[in-house]
Amino acid sequence: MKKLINDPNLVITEMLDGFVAAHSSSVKRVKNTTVVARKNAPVSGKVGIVSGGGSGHEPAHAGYVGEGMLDAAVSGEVFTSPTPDQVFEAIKAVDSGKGVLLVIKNYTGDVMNFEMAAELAEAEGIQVDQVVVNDDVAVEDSSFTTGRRGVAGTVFVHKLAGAMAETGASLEEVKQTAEKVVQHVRTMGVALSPCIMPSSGEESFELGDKEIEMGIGIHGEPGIEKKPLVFADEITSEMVERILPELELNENDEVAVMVNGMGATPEMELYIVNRKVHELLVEKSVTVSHTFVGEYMTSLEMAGCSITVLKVDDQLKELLDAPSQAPAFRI
Amino acid sequence: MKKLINDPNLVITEMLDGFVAAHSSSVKRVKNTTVVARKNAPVSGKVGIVSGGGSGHEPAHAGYVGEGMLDAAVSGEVFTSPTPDQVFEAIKAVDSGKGVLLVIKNYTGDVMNFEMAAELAEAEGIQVDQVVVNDDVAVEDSSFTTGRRGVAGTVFVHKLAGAMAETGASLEEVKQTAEKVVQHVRTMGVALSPCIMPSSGEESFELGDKEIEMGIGIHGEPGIEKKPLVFADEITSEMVERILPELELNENDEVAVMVNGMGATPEMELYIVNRKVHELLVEKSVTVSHTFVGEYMTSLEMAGCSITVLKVDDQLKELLDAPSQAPAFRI
Amino acid sequence: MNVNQTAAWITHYNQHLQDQKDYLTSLDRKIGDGDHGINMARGFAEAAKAVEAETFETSADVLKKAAMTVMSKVGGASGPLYGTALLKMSMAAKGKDIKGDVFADMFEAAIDGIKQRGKAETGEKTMLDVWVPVLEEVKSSGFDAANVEETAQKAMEATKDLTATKGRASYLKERSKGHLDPGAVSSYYLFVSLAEALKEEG
Amino acid sequence: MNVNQTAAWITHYNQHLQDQKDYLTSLDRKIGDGDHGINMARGFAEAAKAVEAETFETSADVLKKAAMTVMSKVGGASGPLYGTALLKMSMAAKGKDIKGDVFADMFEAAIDGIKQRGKAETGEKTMLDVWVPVLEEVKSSGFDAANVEETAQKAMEATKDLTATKGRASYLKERSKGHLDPGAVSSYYLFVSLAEALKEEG
Ligand SMILES: Nc1ncnc2c1ncn2[C@@H]1O[C@H](COP(=O)(O)OP(=O)(O)O)[C@@H](O)[C@H]1O
Ligand SMILES: Nc1ncnc2c1ncn2[C@@H]1O[C@H](COP(=O)(O)OP(=O)(O)O)[C@@H](O)[C@H]1O
Ligand SMILES: [Mg+2]
Ligand SMILES: [Mg+2]
Ligand SMILES: [Mg+2]
Ligand SMILES: [Mg+2]
Repeated sequence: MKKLINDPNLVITEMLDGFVAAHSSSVKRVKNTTVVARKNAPVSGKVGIVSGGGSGHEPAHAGYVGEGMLDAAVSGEVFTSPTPDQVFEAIKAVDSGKGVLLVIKNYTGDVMNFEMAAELAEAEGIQVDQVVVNDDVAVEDSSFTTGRRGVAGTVFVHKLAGAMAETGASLEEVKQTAEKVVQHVRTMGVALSPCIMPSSGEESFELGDKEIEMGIGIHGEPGIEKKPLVFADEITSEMVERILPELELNENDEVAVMVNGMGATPEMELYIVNRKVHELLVEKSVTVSHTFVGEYMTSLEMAGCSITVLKVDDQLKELLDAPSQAPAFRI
Repeated sequence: MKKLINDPNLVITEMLDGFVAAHSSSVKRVKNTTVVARKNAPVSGKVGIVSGGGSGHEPAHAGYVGEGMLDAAVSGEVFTSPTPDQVFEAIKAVDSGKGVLLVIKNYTGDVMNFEMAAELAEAEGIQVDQVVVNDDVAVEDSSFTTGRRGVAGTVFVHKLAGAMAETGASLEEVKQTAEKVVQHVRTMGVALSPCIMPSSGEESFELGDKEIEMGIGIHGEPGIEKKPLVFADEITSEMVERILPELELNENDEVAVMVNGMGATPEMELYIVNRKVHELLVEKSVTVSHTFVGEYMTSLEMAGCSITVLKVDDQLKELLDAPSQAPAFRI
Repeated sequence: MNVNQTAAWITHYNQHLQDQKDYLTSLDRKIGDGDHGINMARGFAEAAKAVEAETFETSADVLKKAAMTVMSKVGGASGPLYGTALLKMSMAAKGKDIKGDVFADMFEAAIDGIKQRGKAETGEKTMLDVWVPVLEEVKSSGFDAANVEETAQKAMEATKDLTATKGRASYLKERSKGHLDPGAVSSYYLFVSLAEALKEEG
Repeated sequence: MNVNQTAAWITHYNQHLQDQKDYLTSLDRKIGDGDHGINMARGFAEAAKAVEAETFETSADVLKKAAMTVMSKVGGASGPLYGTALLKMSMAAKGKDIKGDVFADMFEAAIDGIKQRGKAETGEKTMLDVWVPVLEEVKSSGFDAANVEETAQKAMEATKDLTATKGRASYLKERSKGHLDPGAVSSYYLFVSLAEALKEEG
């Protein structure tokens, strides 16, 4: 294992120290927690938005704290949901009296810990609601699974719910926007290499020299299928073909696209993938209104990418264009 | 070699297609070239700024094309300086009559190819000047080398010369700003793993399981010294200690910092490095005015990072704060 | 089970978790995300420390302290679930002399809590597939530490043949078969530790 | 050297570069950035194609065509240098019957061009360390293709012991010793190709 770290047990706190040092003009660390909040939190007259999850997905989630997006982000240990007390601290830090929306990725751990935090907050009279993001089409949404995972589509939820909250909308309205995004966003991921947990130093799965792992999540879990490494265009086509049917797109529909690197993929390759995504959408007479290419929701040093498609209408497009000062998503 | 690519001979053109598809509202491809220019180039009344170099450094250089930064970027083959005819096309595409500044990184190939392009442009009556960036302290600036290399500090040159040009300044003034940045910016890089050229599929150098390569450039060249992998804080200290003496910093001087990932380094690690950089600067009573953490000047999928320190004054701080619409550097 | 034995339960469990940290993590790497041992070892180290640092009046107090610590130090799926289990056991044990049927009540309360939090049932390849057989054994034959340990072991081993439909392993569907469930294995050690603690003088 | 032989020089050279592409690249990986073979093979494939696609009146025209193609297709450090060398040779050959002293004039012009572009001198572990000995040999003993090839080979091999002070290899300082200079090796093949072309009927 080769990592630029010190004590593996301190990676989260040292990362957060470095993050706050870099962005001290706009964010602050809530004392004795792993919560990063806007410097001016709570923002009066605004619904607070809290997201978070395990660490190792940087720039998620702290990178999305800022005007136009989140009010606070909670970091758990690497790939481990944060605990209820930490989430509760975040809720308290951002509640201005207008209520707080929790953005939760659909994992058993995240859902339980955030729900317990919500219970703690409600017990103190804070109005809390939640949205559960489940955009990963690699997982079947059936009673035989815990449902689809929340992956890179979460970033769109941050952006659009964040923009909505900035308008002074109510908790219910902000939640509605978030739900609308969840309903219209789908993602599929592929890995070319595993990632390595700092604490164990072990590779998350084994992959042959010419193999890829299709349908991976963002925690180094094995995907749904090992396949031979083929050309980028073929891999991209397979991913897009799995995403599009779930969105029931018609001709002249509009979408926003995110091609997200998993951590170690050269940007060159992400753009090569993006080229093919656009080609496939054009073939289907679907218009791409916005494209985001880069690292938005990673798995440490995993190589690979995910493709996210969000079906947009005028409201969502407007919210996408709204300004954002979050370090990892400036518009 | 595992890469998300198609034909290795087409990576540059396919990448540029994907790039322009993603950012079609702000950039365009100059036909039959590898030049990416602002959509509205040439911008009248403004000095044009052209940068470029080999590919494999993404988001450099096309990611810095946009209002507030570059007018055009020229992409060579992977790690290979673009040819004079391509650079000449870029110059022609951005010259509004106020002249064009070439930002060249100090490599024999880049300097020769850009100079030849400048000769071609001058022969056609276009006013061209140039600045050569040489921020890499790993290389001695002596008659026994070709002088220090240009690495991540180049991004600051793009930003500040770009902001200056946006004010309507003359070619001479823009060049002066660029030169001022060059004089006050220094960088040092380290690799934890080599990168792999798409065309040969070979690792750029060999490194043991517990070894790092100190003083690397951005082309997968071997560094100046192999060393054992130690804690991030130690590595960071060694790098900062090599940079600071070259800047002759005094107490209460101000600097901007860039912690740049080489391509495969998790952002978590970059922030852990940033934490130590700030600690070291605070110890020396140096104030950090701006911090940039992320991937700005990469070497394909190399793991590692570089640290850049730019000594700033009021003028440079103001130019740093000026807006930028470049996809890879929004402010 | 007196208050000292209850404390010993937690400290013994922590010892097992430290010893089995890498094993549990490697199990989780196969069908999950490779952090179960790390999470449990981190959280229960804190719980054991908290329990050792104070003197408690009752077993219920010990369990409550452990519950609160686990809840705020483990994280992931196992944190809320073990935290809830400990908290519910504390509540069921409150004011009671812990023996015989009280164990059954405690386990039942824990299982209810786990089910409510995790919305899982038996047969879904989770820790419940150890807890529920243990409860059934205690209900049908009365509480006997050695039997509990044996039942837990068999139940833990039986998770190998199950297909996961809850937790991260469910993403793998049939591919989850053939691997032990990490949470079932860590639950097995909880009952091993209980048997050990009860063998000691109070 | 008639016009056909000049064209053959370029096409033979391209053949050598395609064959030696991986070798040249691996040399550049040791003390540079691992692209020399790739750059040269890409550019001279185009140059050979361009030369084959047309019929030329004079050797100077062939060399000019090759120069322009190399200049716009090789890139890196070697592109401008080989492009300049070919262009200067074309200029020196213009209107001349290429033999004897004309070769010396051509090589001298090429060297002047390389030096002016690259600001290097001999002994800095570059392609000049092949070109200059070749010129000296031709100047002192007259032009003989076989001798030229032999001199080029010896000079190329001698770059192994040099410490680079120009080009990318200079970053390695003393560590550049013990490796052949990639550009010296590709220059050696240029003279090998010249000898081959001259052996053929025009
Ligand atoms: N819904 C659930 N009900 C009961 N137990 C569960 C549930 N989901 C997961 N588990 C248990 O949690 C264990 C995984 O814990 P851990 O690895 O610490 O959390 P995470 O899955 O969040 O990484 C599984 O092996 C399983 O026994
Ligand atoms: N200043 C110079 N003068 C003469 N030859 C040079 C100079 N710099 C580099 N070279 C030659 O160029 C070769 C490297 O070419 P290449 O690898 O294609 O370019 P780059 O170094 O830009 O990657 C070196 O081996 C050397 O022979
Ligand atoms: Mg986990
Ligand atoms: Mg090169
Ligand atoms: Mg786990
Ligand atoms: Mg080279």
